[in-house]
Amino acid sequence: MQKGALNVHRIRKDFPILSRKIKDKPLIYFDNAATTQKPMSVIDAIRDYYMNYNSNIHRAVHQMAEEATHAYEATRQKVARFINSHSTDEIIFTRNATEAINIVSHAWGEDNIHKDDRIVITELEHHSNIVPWQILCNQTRASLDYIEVDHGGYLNMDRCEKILQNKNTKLISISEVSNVLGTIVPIRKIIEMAHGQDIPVLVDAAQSVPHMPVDVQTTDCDFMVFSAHKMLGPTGVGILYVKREILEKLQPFISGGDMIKEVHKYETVYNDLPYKFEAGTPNIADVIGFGAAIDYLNRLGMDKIRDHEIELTKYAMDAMKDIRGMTLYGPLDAKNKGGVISFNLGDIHPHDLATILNDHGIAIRSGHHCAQVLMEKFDLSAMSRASFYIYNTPEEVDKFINALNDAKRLFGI
Amino acid sequence: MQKGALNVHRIRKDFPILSRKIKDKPLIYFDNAATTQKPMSVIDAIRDYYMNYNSNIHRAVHQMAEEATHAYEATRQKVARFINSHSTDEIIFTRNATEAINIVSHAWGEDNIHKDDRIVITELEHHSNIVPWQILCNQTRASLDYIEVDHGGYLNMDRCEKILQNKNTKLISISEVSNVLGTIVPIRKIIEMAHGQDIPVLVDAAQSVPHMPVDVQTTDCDFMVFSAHKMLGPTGVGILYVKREILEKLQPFISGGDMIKEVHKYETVYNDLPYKFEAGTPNIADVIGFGAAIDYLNRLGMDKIRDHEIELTKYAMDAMKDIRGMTLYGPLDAKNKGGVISFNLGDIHPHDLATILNDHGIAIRSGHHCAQVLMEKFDLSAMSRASFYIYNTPEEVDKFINALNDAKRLFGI
Amino acid sequence: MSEDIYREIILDHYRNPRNKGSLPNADISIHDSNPLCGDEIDIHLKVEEDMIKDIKFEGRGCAISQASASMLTEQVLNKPLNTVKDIAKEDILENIGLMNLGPARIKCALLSLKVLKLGMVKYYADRDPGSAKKIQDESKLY
Amino acid sequence: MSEDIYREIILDHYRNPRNKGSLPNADISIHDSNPLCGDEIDIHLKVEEDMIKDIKFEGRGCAISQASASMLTEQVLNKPLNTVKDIAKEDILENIGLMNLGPARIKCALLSLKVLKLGMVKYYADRDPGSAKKIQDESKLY
Ligand SMILES: Cc1ncc(COP(=O)(O)O)c(C=O)c1O
Ligand SMILES: Cc1ncc(COP(=O)(O)O)c(C=O)c1O
Repeated sequence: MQKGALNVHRIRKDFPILSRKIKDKPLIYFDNAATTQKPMSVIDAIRDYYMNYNSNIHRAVHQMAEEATHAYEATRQKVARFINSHSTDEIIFTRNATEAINIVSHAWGEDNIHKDDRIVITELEHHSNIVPWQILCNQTRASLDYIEVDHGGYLNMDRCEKILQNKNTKLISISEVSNVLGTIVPIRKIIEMAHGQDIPVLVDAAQSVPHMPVDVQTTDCDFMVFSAHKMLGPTGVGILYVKREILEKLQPFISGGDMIKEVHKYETVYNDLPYKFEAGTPNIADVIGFGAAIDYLNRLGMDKIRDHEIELTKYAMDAMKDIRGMTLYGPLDAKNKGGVISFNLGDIHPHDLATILNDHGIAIRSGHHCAQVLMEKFDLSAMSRASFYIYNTPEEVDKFINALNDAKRLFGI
Repeated sequence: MQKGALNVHRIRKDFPILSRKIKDKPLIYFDNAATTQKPMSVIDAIRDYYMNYNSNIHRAVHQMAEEATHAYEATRQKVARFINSHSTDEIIFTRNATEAINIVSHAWGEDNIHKDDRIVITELEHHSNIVPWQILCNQTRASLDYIEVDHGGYLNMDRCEKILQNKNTKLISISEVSNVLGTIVPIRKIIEMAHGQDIPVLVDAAQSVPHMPVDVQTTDCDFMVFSAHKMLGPTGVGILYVKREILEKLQPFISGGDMIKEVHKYETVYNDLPYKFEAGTPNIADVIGFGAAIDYLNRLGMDKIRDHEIELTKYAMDAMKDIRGMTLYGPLDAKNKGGVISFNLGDIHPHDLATILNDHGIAIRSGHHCAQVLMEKFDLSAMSRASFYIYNTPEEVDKFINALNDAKRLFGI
Repeated sequence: MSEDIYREIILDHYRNPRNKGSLPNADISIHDSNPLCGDEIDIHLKVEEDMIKDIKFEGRGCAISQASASMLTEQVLNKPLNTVKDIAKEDILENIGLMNLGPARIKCALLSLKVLKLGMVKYYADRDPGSAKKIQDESKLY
Repeated sequence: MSEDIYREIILDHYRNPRNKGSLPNADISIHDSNPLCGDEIDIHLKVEEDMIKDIKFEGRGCAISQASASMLTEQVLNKPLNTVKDIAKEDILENIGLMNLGPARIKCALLSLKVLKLGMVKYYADRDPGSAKKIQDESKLY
């Protein structure tokens, strides 16, 4: 492992897409909260699988099947170690974080949530951590409760405490880092409070696991979800972590081949953990590719990634604050947030701003960021968002600031 | 498009894995019913996406997001054309065929199946087309009924007719081609009979769409499912086709980002078809890769692929019949079956046979082939299976026959 | 390039939209949003003997969606309702002078047309359910 | 290579399994299957004063799983039940002379050991629920 800070210059060479030009300008990719770019080692791992040992897994005895099974299961071990789970049995591969939440809302929710129960989320949540609970509440006639966010982007912890004391509260599902405001939520404290009332907690770690060290044993969460594509991995792979004692009681969700031990005409014996939750041919190539992504992150070190993002975020926010007409949303101290900056500039609509920035080769996201509840809170329909990762540099931030000034000129503000 | 038969020699050059050696012998890949190999164009399409325009789709206005969205949606069009569906709105991307069936068993089943209703499948089915219905029947107290298979591998059509006349029958779910016996099921006739009684039909086309021309408008099926990885495409992509009039009434299954139009605190407006059924970041790279697979198949022509498989299957079965101690299962006329041959050789257990063949560089599958109900029918726990695709040759079959004779020698039979 | 897109006229319609507001006693009110970006448009119509006698829009979104809604309302005011079905995607893009929009931004430009067409179909369907299918087919949405 | 795997002794145990059959009045009967390939093993035990007084297995599967079950029953017959917990994966592979099996085939070789260990845990758990956890931990399955 490297000493000191990230060697961003060297890192950039591992990402072939960074030599791409957009509108004749070098690509500046600031849409990392949506999905990150992939290093060559990940792209090559997928290619290597298809070129050399592509095979269905688990069920065959020929050599390529064994190699593929081995590589697939090796990723499960890497994931378990990466988040420090007790055992690989607790790691379930899904399509994405969204599907992972749905497994909980369906398989766990339908058994454990009843009429008049309450499910608690926050106003910060991504749609993927809202809609499944709305549907579950609808089906079971439970109710959905929100922990409020103040205008600085922080959760109202008094309200949180009160909600947790309500004896009908049966689940808390909460983001560790907001994909819009960047707010880092004190999940450890919330989990401690929740467990005091025997309330299980799901952590939506889609924006934390890629960017900072995460340890499921320390935080003691009951469920955790995240997506490979937001942490250098391929699209099509998500992770559901479930604490073993809960997992053992969980009914399967998707059923079919591979998740069974014995199928008879009218009954079925399910497979052992975690296979019971992975039905049909899995996304073998991409799970293997995800293994290479974890290796890459481990080589850099999650602490250093976090430091790099704090620095870059601070640098960008300092410059943005100086632009007249700029509104920044969320915590203003980079230490309290992930590498995500949401903002608006005068009356320029975020989509228009994104179009103008695109002409400068800069990819940012604009819109509701799948967080319309939060948008309603701010009485907005859209924000612009720049989000950083390991390959972004202060020089890119400088160009971004220039582009913002160009947008002001075009709009005459 | 080429005239005449497949140019297998040329095709083989497109598949880099075919130059691999197993135990110092050239790989002979006869496990195509489990998953097929991938041509360079598919592997390159995935690589190209990650190297040049990797981006989340649908929701951003920057250029790479537009390119990725365009390529992703282009595959939807290719799929729609490939199976001749009315519109792209009827094509839903899933992880695999298994998940596609589960969407129907959950989202459609829970609304449409009630106590005392009957769901009809066959003894031929893959576990993925059995277990979801067992679970649904369990939940709704409906019952599951099987159309029997005779020892020649054909469905009992009299029994089929009788079951269809039962007024409690509310769904038929049936494979078009058996993954074990290869039997081609007369689905057009069954669908006609079923529609006479207003019974919808799900076709599990996992083993037909990759191997022969399929047209959802001609067969008039209500649901169809298949997997990209069994037709040159990447792992992690399946297709659910649903006839529009049914799809319009279908509740979403997996919920979250991307499948919504508006999310408010306590209610949500869902997105238009087909997006309503695709929640969270999809498997973008692999859907794009699947597009390249369809292009490849179209260039060859599905009719010619079918002809090639008939020829090779006939060639192999003729040679296998001459081996003493050989038992072949399923239809004996290659015209009535897909390119799949299941068999047993003396008292050699299929796993042992697969191990021996692996020493000859030959990959076959052994076991229950995710069809234990069928195995019970034949009073067996396992069969060996060789299954063919576009790159397989008669010379490979010859080596396979030699290897079978070697196994006999080792086991002293 | 941005210079071509954000011309005076677009910014003028964005900042000073024509026919913006509510319309009490509207004969049709219809709402839709662009799921991709969250832009929203409501269109209210007053129809007399098949003529669009008054039209107002409400909504929020980018300069392109707001300007194109503003221009569209100007274009159809005092025109026969059934001519709405003949307005094509290209007409809108030409109107606002943006023939080279990327696919994502095109949806912004066309949202108001989509809403207007939905409104027209609804209007006829309410009055003559039998004809709804036909009108819907005729007024193909881009 | 196959020549090494399918030696006389394996084929002999496959075709003439020792201790195969049912065991009326067994003290423990336990069943498991290998989900990967469908091999199934039932083991029946008669235990007296912690000694395995009789053992039978039933099952179907490949030569490796059947031969290793046959050999395992020979090995433990008339041995103390609690010694079962000390049998390791390597012991089995050495016994049957197959140290180089691939990961898929290893599961075949070890299925009978897994079933026997499950049986032992169940036996003690039935008699002394308190001790079950401890024995289970001690008898780690490969
Ligand atoms: C007939 C049939 N149906 C369904 C499946 C399940 O496909 P998947 O594992 O891709 O979901 C298979 C694959 O083995 C099959 O052969
Ligand atoms: C906080 C948060 N949760 C959940 C998700 C959903 O992730 P995916 O689309 O990969 O399922 C995202 C991604 O945008 C996110 O930022």
